[in-house]
Amino acid sequence: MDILIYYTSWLLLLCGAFFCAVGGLGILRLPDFYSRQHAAGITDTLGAALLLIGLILQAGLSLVGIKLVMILLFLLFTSPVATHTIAQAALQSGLKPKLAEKERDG
Amino acid sequence: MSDFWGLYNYWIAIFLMMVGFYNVIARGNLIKKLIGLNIFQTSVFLLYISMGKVEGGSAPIVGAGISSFSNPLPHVLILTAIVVGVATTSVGLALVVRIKEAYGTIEEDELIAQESVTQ
Amino acid sequence: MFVAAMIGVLITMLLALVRAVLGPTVYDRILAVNMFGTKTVLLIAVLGFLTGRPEFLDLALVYVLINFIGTIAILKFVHYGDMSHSGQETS
Amino acid sequence: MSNFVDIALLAFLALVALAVTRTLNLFATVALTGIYSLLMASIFTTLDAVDVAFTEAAVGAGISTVLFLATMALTTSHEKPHHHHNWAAIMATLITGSALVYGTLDMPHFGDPQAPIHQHVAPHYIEISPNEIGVPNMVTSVLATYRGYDTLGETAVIFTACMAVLLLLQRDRRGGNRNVMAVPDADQRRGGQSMQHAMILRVFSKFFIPLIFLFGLYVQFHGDYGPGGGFQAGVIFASGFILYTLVFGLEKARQVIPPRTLQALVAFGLLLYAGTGIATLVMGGQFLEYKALAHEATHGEHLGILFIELGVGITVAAVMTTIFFTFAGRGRS
Repeated sequence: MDILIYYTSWLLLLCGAFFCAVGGLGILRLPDFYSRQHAAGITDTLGAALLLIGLILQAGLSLVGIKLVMILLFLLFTSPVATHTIAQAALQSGLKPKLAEKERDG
Repeated sequence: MSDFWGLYNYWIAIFLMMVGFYNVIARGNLIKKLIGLNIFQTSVFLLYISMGKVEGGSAPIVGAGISSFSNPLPHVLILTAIVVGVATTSVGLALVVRIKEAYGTIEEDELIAQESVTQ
Repeated sequence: MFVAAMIGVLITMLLALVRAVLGPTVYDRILAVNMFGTKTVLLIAVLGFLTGRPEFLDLALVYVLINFIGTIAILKFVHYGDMSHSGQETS
Repeated sequence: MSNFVDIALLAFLALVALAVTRTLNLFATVALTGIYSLLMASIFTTLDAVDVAFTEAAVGAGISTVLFLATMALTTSHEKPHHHHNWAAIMATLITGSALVYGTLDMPHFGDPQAPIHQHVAPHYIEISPNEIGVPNMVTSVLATYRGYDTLGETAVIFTACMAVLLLLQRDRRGGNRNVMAVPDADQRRGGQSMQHAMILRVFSKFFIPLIFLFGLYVQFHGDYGPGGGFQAGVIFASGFILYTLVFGLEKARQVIPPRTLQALVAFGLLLYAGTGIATLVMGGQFLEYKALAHEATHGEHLGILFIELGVGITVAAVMTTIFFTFAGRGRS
């Protein structure tokens, strides 16, 4: 059982790191602000959650584990709210999403 | 080579200090000057904390099975310096606001031009 | 394995950093700063396990809180402050 | 590995500092300084300075960013572009920098346990203080006891800075009040334009802000056993008030905690600190010698640390909130 938990946390940590890096690549390479938000979303939710769950498995049921759960919960609340607010502000300020139609026309 | 990595932390601190220094002396915008001053200030923090680190040491909080600790003294000095630093920066920012209200600009050259006209 | 996770987080931090430097709009930068903050939280969490003293997670917790406040503050002043109505930077 | 992280983070830091210098848009600069201070805090963690990292994260990424933004809202967000390099400044920077680098060549290497800095008082703090004071966090015990005078001085400096900001920016209470009352709240004037309509943010903040305060209390009273203490807790409390102000507007925040109360708290914290010193004098010890506070030495130390950390926490929280209120209040009238 211990070995199973050990390797699961291994796998989760590696997956988390992978998704973080993919999101990082996305925020650099994607063409406009709104598509970059998707990339940021991956790192903030999937990447962070996998990494933290991996760490929680490592820590087990202890004060450290509980603090990690709290961090995960806080992250899962704050980052969508922050991202939503940024997107709303950007949209209201008149920043238009880049659409495929434009490319065909132009 | 060991010389390089052994002094790397200090060199980065000096680099940051010089970047801050350049911003303070070369830029005309008062807010940018204060940002430069902030960078300068944090570079000093970095230097102190780097000197307090002991190879193989741990954070200076007693824990089970830990015998080697980093030096707590620089931590104490810098901890208070950070909070004092932000308090004094806010005084600088307050002065910037007053200058803007009195002169209508926060660019150094325009301020000097206005001053020389009134004299 | 913590090393691998750490490298992943560091790479992400670097990429977010580049986006924050490049811009081009204010909102891109805010997004990058917010993402950078989240990655700092992960970095601190992993670092605790890497150095064998994971009990300092209070730090990561404070980063979550402050990062959120910082993002909201930048947004508030960019969007509702008395200047800069559009996202486009003029310089 | 921890060294490798340190090296990578320091390189990022240098990159950000350069970017800050090159950027002319001041909003972008402030966003970058936010990153700069998050990086700096991570580096402090890798260098074992957890308490310092705590403070830097809360102050640098939170309060400092907010204050710079508030100043920009009152002044300008663009720097005038310069078309020429200032060669005199570059030369001065290069010469000073090389002199300093030359100076480092004689310094003990990074992490060297034999360095002079680790020989003088540090061994006493590390080996004796946990038993002498009875507090596991050496930073807290040094801050509050061995360097108690110093910390009192720092608290007084923060107090003075707050007074200076109030003198510079606070509108005259009698004359200014009429103006503020006459002009409708800036948020209301803009109608639906304020952040008040951001429903998700508001609902979330209502449940999030109490958590911030709860965490602040934890940091305040857990400072003896883990990273934390008065300075950190004070800044976290102030961040909570700042978030409240950002989301619900200054008027509401002023109803929650009136400026007059805040200003009383600014003084009260400092008085509590100094008062603890007087109490030790009265009870037969020396100034800030906490042993005199109780029959048992470590018990007295605990009590003394509790009081002065509380004093520091109250002053720092009240000062930071007051400064923010003053900056935010300057804009509207």
